[in-house]
Amino acid sequence: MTDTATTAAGRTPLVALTDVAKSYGNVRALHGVSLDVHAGEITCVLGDNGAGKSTLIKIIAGLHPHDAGTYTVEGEEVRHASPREALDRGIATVYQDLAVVPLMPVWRNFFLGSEPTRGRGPLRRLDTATMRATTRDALLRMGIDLRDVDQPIGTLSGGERQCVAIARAVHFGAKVLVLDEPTAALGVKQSGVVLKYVAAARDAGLGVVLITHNPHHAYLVGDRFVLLKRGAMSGSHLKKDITLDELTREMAGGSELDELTHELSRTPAAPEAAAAAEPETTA
Amino acid sequence: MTDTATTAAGRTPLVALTDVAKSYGNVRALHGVSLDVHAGEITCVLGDNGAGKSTLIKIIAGLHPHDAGTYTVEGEEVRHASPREALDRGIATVYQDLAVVPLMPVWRNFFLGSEPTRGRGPLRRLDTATMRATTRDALLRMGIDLRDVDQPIGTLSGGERQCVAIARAVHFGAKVLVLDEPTAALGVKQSGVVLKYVAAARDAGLGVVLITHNPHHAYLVGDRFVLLKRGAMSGSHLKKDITLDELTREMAGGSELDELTHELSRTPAAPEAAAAAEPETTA
Amino acid sequence: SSTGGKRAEDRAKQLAANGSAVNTPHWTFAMVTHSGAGDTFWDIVQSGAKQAAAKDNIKFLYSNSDQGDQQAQLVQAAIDQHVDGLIVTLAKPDAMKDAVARAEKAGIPVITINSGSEDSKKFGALTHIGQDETVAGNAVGEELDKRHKQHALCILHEQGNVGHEQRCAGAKATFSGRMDSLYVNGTNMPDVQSAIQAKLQSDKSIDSVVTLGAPFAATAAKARQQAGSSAEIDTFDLNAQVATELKDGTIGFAVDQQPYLQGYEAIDLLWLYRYNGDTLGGGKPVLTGPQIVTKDDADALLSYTKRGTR
Amino acid sequence: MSVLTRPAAAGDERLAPRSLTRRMLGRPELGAVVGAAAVFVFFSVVADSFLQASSLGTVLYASSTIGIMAVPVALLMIGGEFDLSAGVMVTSSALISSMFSYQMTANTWVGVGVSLVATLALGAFNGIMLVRTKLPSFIITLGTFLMLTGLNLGLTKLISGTVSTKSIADMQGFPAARDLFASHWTIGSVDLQVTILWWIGLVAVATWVLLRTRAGNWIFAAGGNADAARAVGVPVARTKVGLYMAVAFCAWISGQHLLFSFDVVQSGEGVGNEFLYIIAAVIGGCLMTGGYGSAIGSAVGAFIFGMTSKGIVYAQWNPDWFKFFLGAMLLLATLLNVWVRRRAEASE
Amino acid sequence: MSVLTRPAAAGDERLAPRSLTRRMLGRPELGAVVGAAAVFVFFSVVADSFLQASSLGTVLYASSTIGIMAVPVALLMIGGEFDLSAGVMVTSSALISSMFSYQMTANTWVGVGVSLVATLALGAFNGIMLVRTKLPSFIITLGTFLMLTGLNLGLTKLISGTVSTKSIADMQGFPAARDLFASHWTIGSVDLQVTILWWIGLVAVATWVLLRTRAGNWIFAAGGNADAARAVGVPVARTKVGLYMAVAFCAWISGQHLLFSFDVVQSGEGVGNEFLYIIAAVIGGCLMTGGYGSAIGSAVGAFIFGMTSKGIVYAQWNPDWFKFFLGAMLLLATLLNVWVRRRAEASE
Ligand SMILES: Nc1ncnc2c1ncn2[C@@H]1O[C@H](COP(=O)(O)OP(=O)(O)OP(=O)(O)O)[C@@H](O)[C@H]1O
Ligand SMILES: Nc1ncnc2c1ncn2[C@@H]1O[C@H](COP(=O)(O)OP(=O)(O)OP(=O)(O)O)[C@@H](O)[C@H]1O
Ligand SMILES: [Mg+2]
Ligand SMILES: [Mg+2]
Repeated sequence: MTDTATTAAGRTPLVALTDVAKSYGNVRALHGVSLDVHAGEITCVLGDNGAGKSTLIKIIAGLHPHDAGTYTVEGEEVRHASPREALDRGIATVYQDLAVVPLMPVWRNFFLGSEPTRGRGPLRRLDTATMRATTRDALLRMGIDLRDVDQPIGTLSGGERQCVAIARAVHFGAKVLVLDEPTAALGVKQSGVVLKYVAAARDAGLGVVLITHNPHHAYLVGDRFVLLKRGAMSGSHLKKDITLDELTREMAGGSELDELTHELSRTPAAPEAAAAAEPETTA
Repeated sequence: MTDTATTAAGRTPLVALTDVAKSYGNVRALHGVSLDVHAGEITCVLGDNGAGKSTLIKIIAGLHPHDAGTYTVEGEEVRHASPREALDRGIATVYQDLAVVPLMPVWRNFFLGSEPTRGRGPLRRLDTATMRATTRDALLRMGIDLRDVDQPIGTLSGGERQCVAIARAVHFGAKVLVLDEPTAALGVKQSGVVLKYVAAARDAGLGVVLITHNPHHAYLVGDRFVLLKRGAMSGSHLKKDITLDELTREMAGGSELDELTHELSRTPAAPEAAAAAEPETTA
Repeated sequence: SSTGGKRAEDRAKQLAANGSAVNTPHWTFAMVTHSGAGDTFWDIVQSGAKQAAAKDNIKFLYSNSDQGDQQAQLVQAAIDQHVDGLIVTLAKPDAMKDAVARAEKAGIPVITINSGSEDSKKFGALTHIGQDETVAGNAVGEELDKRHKQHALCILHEQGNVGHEQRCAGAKATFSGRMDSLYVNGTNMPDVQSAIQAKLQSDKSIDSVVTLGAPFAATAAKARQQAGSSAEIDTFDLNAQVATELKDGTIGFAVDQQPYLQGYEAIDLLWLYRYNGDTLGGGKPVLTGPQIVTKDDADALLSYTKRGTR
Repeated sequence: MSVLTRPAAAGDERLAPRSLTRRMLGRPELGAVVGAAAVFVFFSVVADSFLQASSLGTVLYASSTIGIMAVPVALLMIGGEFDLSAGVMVTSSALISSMFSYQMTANTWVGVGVSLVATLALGAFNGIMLVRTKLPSFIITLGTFLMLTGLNLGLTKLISGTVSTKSIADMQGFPAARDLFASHWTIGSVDLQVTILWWIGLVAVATWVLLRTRAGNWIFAAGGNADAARAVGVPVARTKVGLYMAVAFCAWISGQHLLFSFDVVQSGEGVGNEFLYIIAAVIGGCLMTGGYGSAIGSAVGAFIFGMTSKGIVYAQWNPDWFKFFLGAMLLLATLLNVWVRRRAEASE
Repeated sequence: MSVLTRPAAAGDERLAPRSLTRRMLGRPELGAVVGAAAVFVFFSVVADSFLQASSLGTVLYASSTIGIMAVPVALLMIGGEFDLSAGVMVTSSALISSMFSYQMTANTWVGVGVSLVATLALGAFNGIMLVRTKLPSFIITLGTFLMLTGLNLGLTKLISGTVSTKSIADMQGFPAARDLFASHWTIGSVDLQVTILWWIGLVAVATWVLLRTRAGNWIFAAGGNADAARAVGVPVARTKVGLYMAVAFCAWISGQHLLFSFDVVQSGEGVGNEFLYIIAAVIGGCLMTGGYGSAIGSAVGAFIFGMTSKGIVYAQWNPDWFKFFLGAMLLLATLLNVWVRRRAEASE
């Protein structure tokens, strides 16, 4: 189960978690989870709902401290007291619940916590022109043509908000990019763009952690796959060791899936779906 | 564009929107949109991020009034002043932002607004035992095995919360079930279950409105497809008139997609994805 | 200040430490008033009481609340502590009726001070020491007449305070000119100033301003200057600032009811009652005022006010 | 938030076992109860007369007069709103009752009834203004607070000529009404006021409503996430109006107690008491932001406040420092409460 | 929330055109400005003496004494917190300054400096307690409020022997300090207090900080969604401590004004003023729940409050009804503000 360290043994991983555990009060959300993130590689974390993926992300991002195990960044053991520290180490995160401030304009949200300034001393001020322009451009590149970057982010559609969060992380991610279900709320086009970004980040030498429920997405870009089940690791594979079908089956919990597919394909009103059901249902 | 009424002309649709428009302040979110929902049919609303899908849902659910056009339920023109009225007409909705009260226990959220009671007069009280049991069972059927239905819903994972919202709508939906991106946060197994539910609801004679970004999901269960683009209708098709590939292409905005696929398939680290890229990227 | 309040207090404490002037038991007397927190007037009452307590070998307890029901609860708390004597104010007589009756039932002698001279006897108190607010008000009205004032303004720094209403009403009753009221927010000096200023600006015929507490007289003087009015400032009660301004002529007159005396005498009379069964006043209230003080008295008063006993 | 904490599904490996004591300590009220116990023990030690039976009666009475109002104020805060007019509304209610009976020479019960209707109307006004204008409740009830303060004084002076009402002690129905609202009886050597019964009754009813009725569910939802509640069909507006009327109802009870226990009402009173009610609710664990809290918590909060403010008197500390001690004790009690809860949560 | 409202991308068909006036009316402060204008016009009509130049000076002075504190209080509310100790802290600051100078027979400037340090420490105490204990700010600052009230009285009596300080008017440095904090000068026939300058200066600085600096961004974020802000690296705790220290700083300014303008400080003052500051901020459009508001809004709010409370005096209405009129006017002004804004938004 903990065979993650076998590859690329010579390099120190950018981020390495070993036997990490985390409880919320008396709820054990995570235990005995290990994970390596290497530069220029995409590590996919896969698992059922409630498996503990977001919890893992939050530990990496410095939002929650881990209860047990070790967390090293470039070989050095750390214990982030706040997300600020993780950011300063070059780890940028897209959270599943997005972490935006609804009443603030889009451009202020984009740069929140890392605002660029102009001038010196008491005249040091936000570089609002750059901030607005950068925000607009970053979103446009993702296929989101905002009417007005001054509108409160709370008035954006779910997918638009998701894109802002992703664009922000991509913009500030220096060494490690952590993405929690980035494509969940996105349209076909935007999903494509995000995957392209992820690939580009990898090519630029960043380490990427990607969480997704879509095995197609995961298999397309991932280099290694960590599977979580009910808070524990249930598998860790390199891309070369597994096929898309096997991955899909593992994500869906094995034999249970067959039964379900079977059931759904019998529904009378969608006869033409029967043949296609196996891969598509799970897409 | 407004050729929706051509099929099943004899029956009055359960819900029919004609030339509906909606603005938020000076933002025109929706204009000239028409849509029919028939009993025993699934109507899919598809479109880019920010196209106005959720706005359409909110009008149907009675959360926002429409600014122009007509909205009829079983032939009778309505103007819902509150979601309560829509619920009373048998229209149950899953909102994209889920509409849960974070600090309340799961079971109270499940029944919020439609609590079952026992006893009479001053002794009339919540039937808490039934409420807890029903909640647990409904979630178990979706593959979510909650530790404790008494935990605040805010402590559930994103997907678990999504499942509560869906289970709730399915439980209370009497005539029309409206689902805004129900599978977005869900795992492979749970997505399958939800699609099964949607199909079951249709088979039971309900009208279903399903919003999704996943053309596979849409094509698998949908009977008619309404495409939105930047607040306006850009197409309306019956299943028999369109193939999965055409649908995918329309959702992604036509020619732009080809370019993108091309680009992504060139990324060096994912050579084996090149062939598979076309459908999967967009899945 | 050669006769500073601190030194006087120290002397009093020393006296107490040395064994007091008397050798009666170490009785506990409690005083419960309707004062708000940090009121100058009641501070002087306390000083007087403490001085007498030190002399008479008394343990003195003080508590206060400006809400009637709260004050009643405080009296009850004093009864619970089995004090040997009780001093209460009857600004809100009806609220205090039951509480005073319970004290009597518990065998605790009660003396009323300051307000409530009409009810004191009825409630079964030994005696009443102080000055009726209405009587004090009457004195102000008469003095204003004497000074040929036509149009006076009464500044109430606490809305709904019974004592304040009685002072103004009393003045209005004997004053032959016109008298207006003005409510100000007593815990906000700038507001007091600007409100008086506004009133003086809006009605130029006002020729005298009567404040109900000493600290507000100086502020009224400031407001008068800002508003360019020539109205005379008069006040109830004394403090060092008022004494100085009386001397300067900034303030016309002040009505003193000798709060020090009210506190001192109340303790002393309770002691006398416990020690010797003595009472004072022969069933009538013992009046401590009103005394009109003007520029002529200012010099003598200055040193007393500075040490906080007048 | 619920009375029955069902044991978790047996044997789920994702749940660490937790002892009953720990589970109890995790409940919000019990945290506050620890604070209350600490304050009690503290004053029992430092103040000789605190432990007497008669002192207990005094402390309970002081707590009950705050507690009666703290119950609906806590409910309102759970529902996500404030009521700054709660303090003066008590006085208004007493004034209406007294002046109506006196001026009409009517049976006091008529005055009491008229006062009930009028006070409920005031509550409804607050609620309806709130849901109609969608202004923050702070502004709306501040407006009502100021207007009622002015009306109390202005109308009383207009009608009675002075700032307090005339005595109605000799009017028909007075003794019976006094029995209901302001009687007291002696058990052993403890003198107990009837307000304590009202208080206990209100806490019980409010707890039942909160945890066992649909309305209770709606209150939590309206405060926890009003948009979501509305989206799933909760009548949020009606719930809020109802809550304001509950505050008005309790203001009526308190007002009648004021009237029948002192017979005469001062028109300027009640100002500032609204904060005591809010303080009691917050000490008892209500969130300022709504959606969380309990009626029992508000009672514990009122009791802590009552014990502290009277305990300082029993301890015979320097009255100049009264407020200082009060503030320090309240802060310490709340800190203790939080500390206990954290410890209970941290150790799985 | 931003000064420059960029024109929307030209020709986006999803945007209805909107005239400049409408866009202006949509801004929160301008809504309040309409309310202020209405109040102004109203009193100009009903009160003869309201329009005099000298009256303007009085109204501005009254507004400025509230406004100086309303600025940091508004910032704090945008940052999602309350400060109930703001009112008494002003008095504390004045007392410290006065008593230090007097007791040490030091130059008044030394007292002023000591007071600054001590007051900032009080603010830091509030902030640090808040972020450390994670208790609601209502409880923490209520504790500080009560403790300061007690300390003000207790210490003043201990040191001065009475409930007010001794005069320091004859001490070194007094005239210069008075010039800075409490001078006034005459332009035409209007007598203007220096507090008005302080007020304008503070509003300008606060507006700059809110809209043009990183700290401003953090304040909005800390109040709008503290968890999200923390997640993206905003130092939420430091921001909040800073805000409490800003309140303390302005309390120091107000306190020095109090001292140098009245020379003697009453230890019981300031109680209740914290609500005036909150009222001004809320009338000016700050959300009670945080994340939204402006410094200019707080100034307009203070001005509305100042105009109303003084306007009623100028209008010579029956003083018994003062509070009633005050409440009604404030409610009407706020309603007008909301109505105007809704109209502006509704018509695309
Ligand atoms: N603050 C919390 N308090 C208590 N339990 C929590 C808390 N946060 C998460 N949990 C529990 O921990 C488990 C793991 O949650 P997590 O959010 O990590 O799941 P996930 O794998 O991200 O699921 P999803 O795919 O649905 O997002 C869930 O069962 C959830 O109920
Ligand atoms: N309350 C609001 N105020 C102003 N604009 C809004 C508001 N709600 C939505 N909009 C705008 O209306 C447009 C349509 O939003 P909607 O949420 O309907 O999109 P959607 O199709 O559901 O997108 P997604 O797939 O991303 O969820 C968006 O561009 C959004 O910015
Ligand atoms: Mg998750
Ligand atoms: Mg949407």
